[in-house]
Amino acid sequence: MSQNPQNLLQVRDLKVHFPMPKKFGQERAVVKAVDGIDLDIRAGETLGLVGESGCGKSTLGRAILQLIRPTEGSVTFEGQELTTLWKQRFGLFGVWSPNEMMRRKRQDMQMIFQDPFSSLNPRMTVEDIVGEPLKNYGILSGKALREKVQDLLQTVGMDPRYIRRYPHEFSGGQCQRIGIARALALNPKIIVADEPISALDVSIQAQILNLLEKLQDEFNLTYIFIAHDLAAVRHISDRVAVMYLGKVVEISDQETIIKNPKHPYTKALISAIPLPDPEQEKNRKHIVLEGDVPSPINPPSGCSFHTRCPIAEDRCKRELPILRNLNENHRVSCHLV
Amino acid sequence: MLKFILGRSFGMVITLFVIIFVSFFVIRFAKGSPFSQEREVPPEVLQDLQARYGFDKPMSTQFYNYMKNIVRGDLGLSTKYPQRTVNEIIAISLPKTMVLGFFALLWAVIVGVTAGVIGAVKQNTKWDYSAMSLAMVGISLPSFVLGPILILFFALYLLWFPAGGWGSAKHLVLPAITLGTIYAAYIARLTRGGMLEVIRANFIRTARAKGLKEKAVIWKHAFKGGILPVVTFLGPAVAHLMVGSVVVEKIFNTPGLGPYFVDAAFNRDYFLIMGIVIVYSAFLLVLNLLVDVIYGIIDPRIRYE
Amino acid sequence: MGKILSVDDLRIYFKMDTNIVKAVDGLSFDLDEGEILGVVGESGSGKSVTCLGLMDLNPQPPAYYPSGKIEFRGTNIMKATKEQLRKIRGNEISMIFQDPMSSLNPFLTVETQLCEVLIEHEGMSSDQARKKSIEMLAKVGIPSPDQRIKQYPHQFSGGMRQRVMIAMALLCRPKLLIADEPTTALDVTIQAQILELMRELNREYGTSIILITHDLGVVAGMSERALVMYAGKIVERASTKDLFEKPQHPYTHALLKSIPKLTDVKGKSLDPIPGLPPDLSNLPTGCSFHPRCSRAVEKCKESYPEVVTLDPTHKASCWEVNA
Amino acid sequence: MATPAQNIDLNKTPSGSTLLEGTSLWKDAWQRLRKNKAAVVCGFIVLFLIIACAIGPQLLDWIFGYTFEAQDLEYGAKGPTLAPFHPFGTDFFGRDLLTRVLVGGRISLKVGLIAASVAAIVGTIYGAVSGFFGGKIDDGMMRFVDVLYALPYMFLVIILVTIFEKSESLLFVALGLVGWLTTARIVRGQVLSLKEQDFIQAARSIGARSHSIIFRHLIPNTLGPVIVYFTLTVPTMILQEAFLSFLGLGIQPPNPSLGTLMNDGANQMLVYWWTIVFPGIFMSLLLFSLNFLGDGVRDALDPKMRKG
Repeated sequence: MSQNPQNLLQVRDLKVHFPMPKKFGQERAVVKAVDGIDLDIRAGETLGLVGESGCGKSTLGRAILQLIRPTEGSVTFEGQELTTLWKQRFGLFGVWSPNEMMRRKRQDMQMIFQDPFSSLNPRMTVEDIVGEPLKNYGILSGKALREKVQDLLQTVGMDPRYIRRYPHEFSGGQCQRIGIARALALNPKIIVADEPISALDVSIQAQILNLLEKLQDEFNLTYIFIAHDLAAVRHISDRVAVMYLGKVVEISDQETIIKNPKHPYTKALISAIPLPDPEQEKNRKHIVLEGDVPSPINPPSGCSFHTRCPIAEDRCKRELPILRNLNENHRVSCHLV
Repeated sequence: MLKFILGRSFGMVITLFVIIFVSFFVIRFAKGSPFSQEREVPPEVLQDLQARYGFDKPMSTQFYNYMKNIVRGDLGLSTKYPQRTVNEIIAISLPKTMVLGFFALLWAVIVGVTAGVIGAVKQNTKWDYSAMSLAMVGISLPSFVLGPILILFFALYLLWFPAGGWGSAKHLVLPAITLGTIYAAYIARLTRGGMLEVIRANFIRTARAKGLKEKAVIWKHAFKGGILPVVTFLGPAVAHLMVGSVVVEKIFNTPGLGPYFVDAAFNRDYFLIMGIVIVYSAFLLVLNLLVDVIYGIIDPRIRYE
Repeated sequence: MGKILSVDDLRIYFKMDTNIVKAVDGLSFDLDEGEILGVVGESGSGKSVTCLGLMDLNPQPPAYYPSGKIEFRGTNIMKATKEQLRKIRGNEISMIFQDPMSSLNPFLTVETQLCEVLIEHEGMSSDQARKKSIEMLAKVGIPSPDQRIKQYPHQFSGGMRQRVMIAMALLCRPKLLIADEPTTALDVTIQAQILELMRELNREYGTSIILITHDLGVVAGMSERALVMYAGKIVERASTKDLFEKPQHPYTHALLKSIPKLTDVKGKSLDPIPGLPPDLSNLPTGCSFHPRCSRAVEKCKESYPEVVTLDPTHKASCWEVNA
Repeated sequence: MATPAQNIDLNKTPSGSTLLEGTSLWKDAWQRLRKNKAAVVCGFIVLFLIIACAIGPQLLDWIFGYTFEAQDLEYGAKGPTLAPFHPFGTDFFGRDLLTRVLVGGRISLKVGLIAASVAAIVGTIYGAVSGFFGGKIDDGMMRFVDVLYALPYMFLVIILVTIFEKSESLLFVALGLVGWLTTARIVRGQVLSLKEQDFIQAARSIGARSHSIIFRHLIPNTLGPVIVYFTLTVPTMILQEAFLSFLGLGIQPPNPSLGTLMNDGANQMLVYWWTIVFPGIFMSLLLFSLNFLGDGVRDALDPKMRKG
């Protein structure tokens, strides 16, 4: 994994483990939400992260932006290593929080959240919400700030006259647009979108997807698009990474991932998605995986998918597969492929 | 579950020790001493009084001796009533307070829970409004207002019950109602709130979709969850009731433990104050543990946390 | 096969303090025995209120039924007494809900919640009920059911809980199962398991199913016939094949074009439906879809379109649809 | 409700530039409180009682020369009469009961309000700090609160009062000192649940420093429950003060408090019934309307109610 300078963001062996409360007598259990992930993201690209609940895609997104403190590994943004930009306050058992340098870096890295309503402060007007980032860095104030906010609202398709309104006076789709306007305020280079459409109605989802594509061209943004709906992720992404229990199991361009999936989990995921086409659905043989997603507290040994994998062999139980190159832009982590 | 109880009781002992330690020294800093209340006491008499109670020894040894006695269950001597030990005083008066407290609790729980359930099941009807406004009145009627009114009306006017004192069951009725009413009001409001919260939950809709009788839906499905806030409230409330309300016992001059505490504080009767504080804190800690255990039994999610 | 359910001009309104919400406004449809009927609609389309209405479970007040007849195997649900209704619920019609996490009582064991249905409706003893419940849990694919039945709901995963719900619903071999977005809260691989299970049970017991969902893929895979609801009314009904191949109503058409499909090619941006979902407390005049409709004309604003019959099974309510 | 905001097409420029005002959650709550007739009535009762307590005694002093200490021994204790203006009657020493009740009410209200404020302020800060930092700091601070909870509250206050000389300021501290525990727990719970909300992480992601997260995001969103709890603590504090005064541990004679008046009344009630009835009614009315107002405020501020 070379440090190719042209990459905007490099993630190397990133791990995020959450310690569980210590039970009397047992040693402390640990949730391995993100368990060793390597990613390279080029400027202007959209990388899709897809996976079911518990696979750690949200945690990965927040760890990259240093909203959560990674346990191990590195995140390099434009050559600057981010995981070192933390400081511990109040001495030994104190609280870790990002330092001033990281706060500066945030201007280029923004985030869009899943639940439109819970990502906006209910007590603030739209003007304060969208204007807050500019105030935090002292970029604009007063009249100029209001004009910039109105301009941003217009960009995301909202009527600028609503800047005095409060979040509870808007629909889900509109709150999401306000969240996007806020993320654009500091004209960032990269935006992590954590399930931006999952909480919206089907007809509204398309509006937001189109808006995100339009903004990407207009402001040449780089996206990390996180979702559990493979169809939506594939639609907007250039490359798609499929995640399972804290690891990337397959990553390739959005065409190959559908046409020629290699990892058994990706195949099962694709086959489980019902197609809105009765004829195809009728004669389609669904691969139905057995059992539930195992708990990330003590993941199965070796390849963590072996408990549900239709083609698992003895080797899969013992050896941890590594993410190896099938070809130049298709990587899979499975012994049998 | 057992491990949970053991762990907690260990914590309780420490807390009790802290309480004893704090109150032991706090009382000593109070102005005046156990003997400064009555008329001037001649110095030499003061001398042997000090010795009798071990006040002449340095603080730390006093505390050490005191702890030794407590472990043996001896709460020491009362300075105000020299011939009686603290154990005796408590032994005589505490049971009476507990009896009164028990009936007050019975009254509070029966009236409170029924009013709460009626208020929740028949929400926004005249039943609900009357139950809840009565509860509101209950909260706004302190015992020293309610007590006299009950005496004026029931004891003096209707002559149904004695105005005070102790003896037959009839003596218990008015004080128990006076003491219990404010708790009944709180329990009614908590039950109604708890029940409403649960009745709105999805699993009640499932219960109804299964075609169960409405009675089963309310009492088998909704009640267990709805009563939880009351259980949390009952822990400290029962402790207050058991150790008696100083005010109610003053109004109805029932010979309970309540009045002793105020007098003990006035007379700087160190050991009696300490004795009552220990009894009360022990009650509180045990009951709080009981509440957590009951909470665990009702809500399985807590038990397997 | 006979008709087990026929709904005629069902209206369910909610009396709010300032206005009236017309959640369901004149619904009529039938259901044959053993059939799986898909009901598609977004939030605010009234689909959940409809299925609660079929069992008269909408709390009155604030809900009230201005009109409508629901005929279920001879009894009119709207006129049935409380006792009659109770006997039908869970016994002849049963229901499963969207959020498995909150649809089971967290304070009672799974055993209690299963057996009480059998004891209530079939007068079984608790041992008989227990045996039957364990059988049903095994049928819906829950491993070692005899141990797990003693556990509490929070010890089951989302998928497992939905299986318990299905077992509970099918204990008394109901004639009709109403499933309100049963797999929306589940991951896609678990959803596939649950849909597979529902297909099997429909085949084995012949239970007809009303499947409510917003996911067009689920409707395509599961149901032979589908209704499309918008703002409390059925705007189009057809066999699933016709609905997807030649959608007539602009809303169905636009909905199909606005969802990303696995098969479409990168770069072709979606064609979203503009505007906001309908606000049921002040619906636009005439056809409620006209503010968002690309084919809207003057007439659409004035009056609500009659039903146009394209062929016996394919009907749509729109002025611009040519018969 | 204002008309829901409509979307606009990206290219159409909006007509007119007048901003469309929104209704903030506070305004929304205020409108709902105003709609609750019973709470409004109680609000006015409370206001009336406060004004009565504030200026009543001065008025009675100018017009009739009554003060809470002015004794008129040969008049002695007489029932309520309008001729010599004693609507509440007089006590054993011939002192006008109306004046004493109003002065007592003023003191009780003062104690209640200040003690409740002490409890609210200390509790909010303690709870916010403990909730915001979480982890070991939170555990430590909460263990301390649990120990304080285990202390016998009533005895604690009695000991405090007997140790230091009895004064009003001591009462505020004693009552407030124990009142803040529940507020701290409520605020901590609120802060912990707020921290789960995305807008807190969103604030950090747009470069907000910790202090602005606390004061611009956390505190405004905890004010709702704090205000609700404050309005419910005031009557409880008045009640507690009355308990203490009833036992002779609160406000010391000669200045009256509702508690001392009730105590005198209880002793004389067999003979002079009015000495217990009028203070009792005044106090219950005050507590009733304060409690009802508190319920109204809670329902107005409770987000679940907003969904209707």
